[in-house]
Amino acid sequence: MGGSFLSLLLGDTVTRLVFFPTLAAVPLLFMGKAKPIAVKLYALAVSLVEIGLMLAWTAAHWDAAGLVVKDPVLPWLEMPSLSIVYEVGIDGISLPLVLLTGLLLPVVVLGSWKGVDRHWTGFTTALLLLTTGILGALVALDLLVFYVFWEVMLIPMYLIIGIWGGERRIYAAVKFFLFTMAGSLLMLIGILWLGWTYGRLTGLWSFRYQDLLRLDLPVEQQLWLFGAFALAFAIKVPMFPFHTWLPDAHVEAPTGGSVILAGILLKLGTYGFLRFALPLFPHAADRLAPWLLGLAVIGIVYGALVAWVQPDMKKLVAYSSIAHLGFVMLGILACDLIAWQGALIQMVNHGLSTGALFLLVGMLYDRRHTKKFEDFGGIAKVVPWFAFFLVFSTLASVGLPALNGFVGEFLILVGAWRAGLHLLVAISTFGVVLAAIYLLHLLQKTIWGPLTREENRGLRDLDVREVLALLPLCVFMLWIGVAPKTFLEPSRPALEAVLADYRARLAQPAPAAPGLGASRNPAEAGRSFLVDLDAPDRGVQP
Amino acid sequence: MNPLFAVPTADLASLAPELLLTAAATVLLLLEAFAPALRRAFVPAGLAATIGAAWLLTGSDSGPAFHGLVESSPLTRAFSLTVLLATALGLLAAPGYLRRARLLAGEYPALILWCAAGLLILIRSTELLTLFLALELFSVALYALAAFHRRSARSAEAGLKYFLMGAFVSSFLLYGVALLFGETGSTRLDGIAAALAAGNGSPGLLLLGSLLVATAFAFKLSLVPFHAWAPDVYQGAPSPFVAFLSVAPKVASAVVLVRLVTLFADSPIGGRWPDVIALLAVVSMLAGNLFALVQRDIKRMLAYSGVAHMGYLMIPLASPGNAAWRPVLVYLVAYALMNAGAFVVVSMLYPSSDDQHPIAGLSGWGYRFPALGICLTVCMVSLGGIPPTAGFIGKYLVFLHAIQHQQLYLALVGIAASLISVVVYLRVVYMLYMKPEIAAPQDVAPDFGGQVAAVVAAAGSLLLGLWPALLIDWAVASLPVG
Amino acid sequence: MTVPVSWYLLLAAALFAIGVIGALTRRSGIAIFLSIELMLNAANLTLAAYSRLLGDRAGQMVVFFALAVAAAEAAVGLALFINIFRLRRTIDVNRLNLMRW
Amino acid sequence: MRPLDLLWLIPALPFAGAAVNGLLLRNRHKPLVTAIGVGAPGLSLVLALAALWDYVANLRPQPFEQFLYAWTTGSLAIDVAFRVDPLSAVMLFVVTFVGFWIHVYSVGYMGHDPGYRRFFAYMNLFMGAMLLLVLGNNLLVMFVGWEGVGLCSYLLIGYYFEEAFPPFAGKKAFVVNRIGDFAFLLGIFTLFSEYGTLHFGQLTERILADPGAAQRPFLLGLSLAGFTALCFFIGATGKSAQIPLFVWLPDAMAGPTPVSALIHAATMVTAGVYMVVRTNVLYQMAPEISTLVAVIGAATAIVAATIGLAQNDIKKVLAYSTVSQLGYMFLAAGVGAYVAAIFHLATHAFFKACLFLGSGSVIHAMGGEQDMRKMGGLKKQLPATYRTFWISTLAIAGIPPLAGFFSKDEILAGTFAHPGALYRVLWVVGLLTAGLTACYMFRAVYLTFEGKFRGSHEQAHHLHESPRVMTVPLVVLATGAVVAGWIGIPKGVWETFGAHDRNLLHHFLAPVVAEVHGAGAEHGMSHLVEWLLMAASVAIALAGIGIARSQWKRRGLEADAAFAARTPVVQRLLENKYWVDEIYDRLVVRPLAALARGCWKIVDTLIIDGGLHVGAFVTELTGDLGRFTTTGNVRQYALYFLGGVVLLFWWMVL
Repeated sequence: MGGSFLSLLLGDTVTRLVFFPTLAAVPLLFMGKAKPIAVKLYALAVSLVEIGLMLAWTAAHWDAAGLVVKDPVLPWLEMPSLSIVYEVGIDGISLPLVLLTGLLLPVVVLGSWKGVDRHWTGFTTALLLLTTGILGALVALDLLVFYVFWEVMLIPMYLIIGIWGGERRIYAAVKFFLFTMAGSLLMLIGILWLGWTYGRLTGLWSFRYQDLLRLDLPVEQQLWLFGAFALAFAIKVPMFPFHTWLPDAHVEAPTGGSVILAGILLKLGTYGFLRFALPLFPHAADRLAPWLLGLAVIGIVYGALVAWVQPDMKKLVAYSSIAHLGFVMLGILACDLIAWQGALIQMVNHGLSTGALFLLVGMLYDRRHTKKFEDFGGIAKVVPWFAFFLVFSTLASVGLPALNGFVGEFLILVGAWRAGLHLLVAISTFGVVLAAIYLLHLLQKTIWGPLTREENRGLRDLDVREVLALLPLCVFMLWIGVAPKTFLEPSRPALEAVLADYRARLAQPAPAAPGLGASRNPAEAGRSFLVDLDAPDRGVQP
Repeated sequence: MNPLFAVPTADLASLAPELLLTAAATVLLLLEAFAPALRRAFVPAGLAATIGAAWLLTGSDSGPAFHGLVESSPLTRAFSLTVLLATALGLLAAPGYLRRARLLAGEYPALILWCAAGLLILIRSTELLTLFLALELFSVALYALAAFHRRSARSAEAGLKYFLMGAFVSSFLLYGVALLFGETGSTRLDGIAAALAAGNGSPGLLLLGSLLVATAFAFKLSLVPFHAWAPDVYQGAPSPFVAFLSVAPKVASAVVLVRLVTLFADSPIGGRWPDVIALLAVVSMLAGNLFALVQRDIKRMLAYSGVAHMGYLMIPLASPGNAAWRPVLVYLVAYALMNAGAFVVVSMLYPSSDDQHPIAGLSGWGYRFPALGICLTVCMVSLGGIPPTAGFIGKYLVFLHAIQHQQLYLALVGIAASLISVVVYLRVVYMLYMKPEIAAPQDVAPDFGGQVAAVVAAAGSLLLGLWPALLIDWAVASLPVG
Repeated sequence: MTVPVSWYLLLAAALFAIGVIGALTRRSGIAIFLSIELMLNAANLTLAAYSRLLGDRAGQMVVFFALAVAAAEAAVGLALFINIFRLRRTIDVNRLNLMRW
Repeated sequence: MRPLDLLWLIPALPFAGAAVNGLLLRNRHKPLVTAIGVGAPGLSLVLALAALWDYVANLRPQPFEQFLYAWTTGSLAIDVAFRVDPLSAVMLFVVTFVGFWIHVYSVGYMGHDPGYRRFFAYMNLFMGAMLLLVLGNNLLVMFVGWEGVGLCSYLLIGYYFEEAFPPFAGKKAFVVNRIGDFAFLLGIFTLFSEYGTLHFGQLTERILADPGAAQRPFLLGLSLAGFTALCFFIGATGKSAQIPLFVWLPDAMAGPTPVSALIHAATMVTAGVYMVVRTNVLYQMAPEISTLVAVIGAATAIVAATIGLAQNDIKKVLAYSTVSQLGYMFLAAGVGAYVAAIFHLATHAFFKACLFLGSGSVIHAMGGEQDMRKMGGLKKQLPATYRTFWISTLAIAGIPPLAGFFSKDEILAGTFAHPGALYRVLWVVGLLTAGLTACYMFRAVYLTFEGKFRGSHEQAHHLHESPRVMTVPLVVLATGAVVAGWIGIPKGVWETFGAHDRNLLHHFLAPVVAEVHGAGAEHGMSHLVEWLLMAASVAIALAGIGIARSQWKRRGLEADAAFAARTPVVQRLLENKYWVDEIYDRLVVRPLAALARGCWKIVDTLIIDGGLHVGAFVTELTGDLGRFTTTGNVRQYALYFLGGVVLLFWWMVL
């Protein structure tokens, strides 16, 4: 595998996007003694190169009919009767998140500039490895490879929270680790079971997404497997009642960590639902959707309410994430094209606006080393630009029209309403009201009103670096809000294909015993990774 | 001439690796006596002998020898290489420690080499007496090594406990041998298998005999409830030696256990064997990790974690058959790398005179000893079975095997246990990196050999995790198709 | 009229049991070791008896080896006892518990 | 190219102005700030006038549509596009015209404010959003503007953010509006999922194409049209401060006075009315909801009027009068007199804006004092303000031939004409309200301008007429308050004098309010009845004025005291605005907060995390107990071994 992998690494491939950060981390091993500033600049440069590579790649493979690009398939682990392949690709569903990851990377570096005060080499290494893990999980098309990347994310994040975090960082880090691990281990068993079933039917084990999609399983088996996957993803999202790791993780994590965590890590949960849990187990998903929808909506209201009464800015934003991702889950589970488009764009939106909010809180923390509301109030006078960005991001998060948040929520809710979930949509829409309550509460407590604390009188306003960190996010918030078409179109074909496939499979009843479904109509399915178009059929006969 | 001495040279040749090791050991011992000045060269010499043995192994050809007392096959060669890997690591890490403990003496490499020889024979032996002798050969050496730290009461105590338990158990083994021999009329495994198939002998006694023989090796694998010696011995014995002790004997004993269990399970009396193994596996996984969870001494912690790992190793055996070999081999290779690696690092980070090894003692040292910190972290991650490390590949194959044989519950218990174990191993990581540095190290000087050993182990764990094909292909090539 | 082999076997079993009980009950390490030796010899006796019963010398071969091994073990063991006694002035296993839990 | 093609510039200019003022310029560029801040809306006014002339001259009554770009495509295809039809034309004129003059006024009023630049940025932003709301050709663009003006309202109410109350009031306004928007959104969802479009024209067509579909049962026991109409109306109650969501508007007076004039009198608060008229097809298909609208409108009108009677803060009086007048508009919409609603909207924009600006000029003169009890006898010092204020008061009181008279009378007539006893009641209510309006407005006039000055000395010295830049807009708007009504002189009047109907507004708006099925407004009414109704409303207006004159002209405050003495309960009730705020606080806000705390402290901390910690503890405990099996005594270990062997053997032979 080595040689061909190397050629992949050097070529203009998805693989390069995924592993460039890791390669870039290698020199850091020898920069232990380097000055922090050097390391910071190096990190910044690397992140810029990465986003550059991504943009170049996207531009190269862009195609009006959406894009489905796959690297050549390499064997990762071949055994007699069992094969795991290294198979990665990007389609309209993963593209936005991949680009978001790229966008956030430099932002995180800039945002951590001051907040991370020691071991910059370590921080950069962790960050880069984390990025590889995230990207890998986003592009993996072999479930076991996906699992590997999924787990690879854990250790760097654990270190980032635990080393550069706040007071109770270790508790938070371990909690984060255990929650995620608990879910993902069950998912591993589920994956293995799937591969084995496929092997029983075809004589050749496989964990390839496109192979496993052909499995038609009895409902009860689907229920168990879907349960295993859904648990892993629900913890990651996180959905109520698996969310309690999130506030702790966010409050303790350094700014950069929070941005990555909220920006992308959580999205992997929702992405997992969209990419794996639903398409693989349609009947179970359909059966369990009501419960999950219930949890999603509870999450929306619950997160909003709890956010409202938090004494700590970061915790408020953390709980707001729970509410926002509740919307995403609502959209995904509504199984409606518009809702799915909304869910996808909302993943990005949340990454942008919540990322910006965490950055801003972090900037305040860098200055005053506190995140408590009681230490602020009325600082708009002192730091107008900070106030401007805070108001802007908050409004985006509130879902104000012409900013990004609205687009996502609107599409999700329209779609879900169209799908007939009237009551749930009504409740969720009320969640929008609550969002206004707690987010304006945030503004009220921090920047408006009389200047309560003397020590805030001397607060510095944002400097160029901080503005540079925030600006890209805000630009996209506005852009997405004003002209969402640009961002919705690329994903639509893929979503359409997956949805059509999902509905088609749901249409026919689940079999009594596991079997191989009819292969799909390539023209339709070719717009996502639903069938194997290019890779040679590796001798799989039922 | 007397046929009794008519030993075909081919047979002798097939023993070449073992002979080389024993010869080297003897020479070293003599040199110790007559040319102590050469001490510095002993360990390198031992290392050379190990490598030589490995080379001879790869060269040696398959087939039975000595009228089938021992056999040689790709399988035995694979496991033997694993043993030699552990041996090499144990030797590499030794000098620094011994120098600091002012124990630098020829006996150490000699004894290690003898152990290795014994283990190699054990792996290859297909006959009960040979089995017994090989067991005793390395056991006796192990007792001595465990107590090698002459001036340390704990080391002595470790040696004594190990000795008493070992002797106690080997007498059970011998009694088991006696029963099996008596009831089947043969001491050869194939002969026993034939007799069992034929249904000779009293089932009760056969069952007892087989149980006594098997448990002796379960004891060497320190499966619950035969585990209790492990933590004490690991804690007291010299760390670099533990790197060897915690791996090599387990590899060999695992091979024997797989052989025996497969044999018994196929026989008419063996109906219950899979359940027995499954029980041992479950109890070991859970108890091992639970007890490890509450340890404050890193060596005891690793001992209990070793118990748990042997539990995972037993999962494939719960459905015996040729298919079980692959997960066992892969798991053992991974285990050899990560566990030995962990102990190697420990042997460098704790002053030898000190008999306590508090995990908290490492706090903040990830920055003082970057290389060792990373190595230990990688080993911990690997022990936790988190990708992309060898440990994950091992667990993956084990669980796969369980699912393949409709033993989902074993896999589920396995992941439950892994969840507990994660806490155990993460504690070490956060001690290294997330706690402030409290104690400045005294009498702690990572030596070159040790660092090489650590890096090799860690890099190996990582490489095999990223590129499992290396390991798997090798395993597939060297194992009977299952 | 000769003594049936089963008697030897029973005797051996009894010896083995005695040895086990001794090993479990005695506090002095030496005593425990002696009990273990007893167990070994019980096993040896069983082997001898069986080889007699089966008319197969293999069993007796084993006995020879076992005895040799026992001797080797004894040597190492006694050395260990001496060492521990030097360090702790006792060989009472109840008190040899520096390491526990 | 024709003026209409520049339509997009009309909202774009203010947005640009806001961006430049807000982000690029600095406080020191004051002249430039002024130029942009006033210039942008001025330019839009010019463009708007041109566009309107173009439209009226060439296109009427066909709607003119301008497509800008596609917001989304696919199954949810929404364009960002503008639409000029008679309805939006009227709104366009009102917004740009009044808006521009208020901007001019602000140059003087905010002249010395440190946040001058920020103020104009916000104001321009508001203009842009409002124009978006008015011009949007589909519900989404409208909603964007809708929320946009809400945002500006939030920012401008909280303009004095360094004080404690204004930001709070802004928050309140935003949240209460959001509650309305929540329903508005549901309405939008429904229309989209049922008709697959949000475009006004297409919606109307598709609804009319199949009335049966629109009237089939949908949710909450309402028909599709009914449900949607209800949703939209709830949205309107939020934005237009109707019962039960009117509580935010009085607090909104915390903002600068021009803001109150522009946003909380002339334009934004009337958006609800605009929306209801815009979607009148639905209401025509849902009579029950129309009735609800009418009732709510009437109730709001009278409740607010009564409260206004007992307020001492001049802006509060105007605020409640606004609420009350909005109630009128909804009453009109509810009885199907959509034209009347828009008519009153337009006239009200003029005189209420004028009144607010007048009060602003008073406050300006009084050095920020808003309490009428500290004023009195100001007409000498502030003649221009006094006259304009007086005229507008007459207008709002409904004295012919001023603007208010015609619009209000048309509403009353429409209500009266509507079949059903309930509507007679509503008519009476409306009539009473008219009287009350006249009464409390003149109370305000008398307390402010008549009698002798009750303020402090420095205030007395400080008193002065406002500069030109402020008085000119007053005059302009006052003129509007006089003449605006003449575009809607009722048909009956013309016909009585043998002229043919010149009710311009009606003819102009006719295509927009095309009736679905004859729920005729002022039809089937003899001219006699019409005249009688006019007489009645004039009479009651005069009566109100009379009472006010008799009570407050001379006695001033004693009148209030006497009133309080006579009916203390009523007094307290009115002064405390029926304790609505308090009730909401007790019934909604506090329980919600309590629930939130419960979720956090009990569910999160106690149950979930607590459970996990217990689990972790138990696990640890098991290990901690288990480890003591390793006693360190080798004999025990041997025993374990033996035990293990025995147990396994026993289990195997079992």
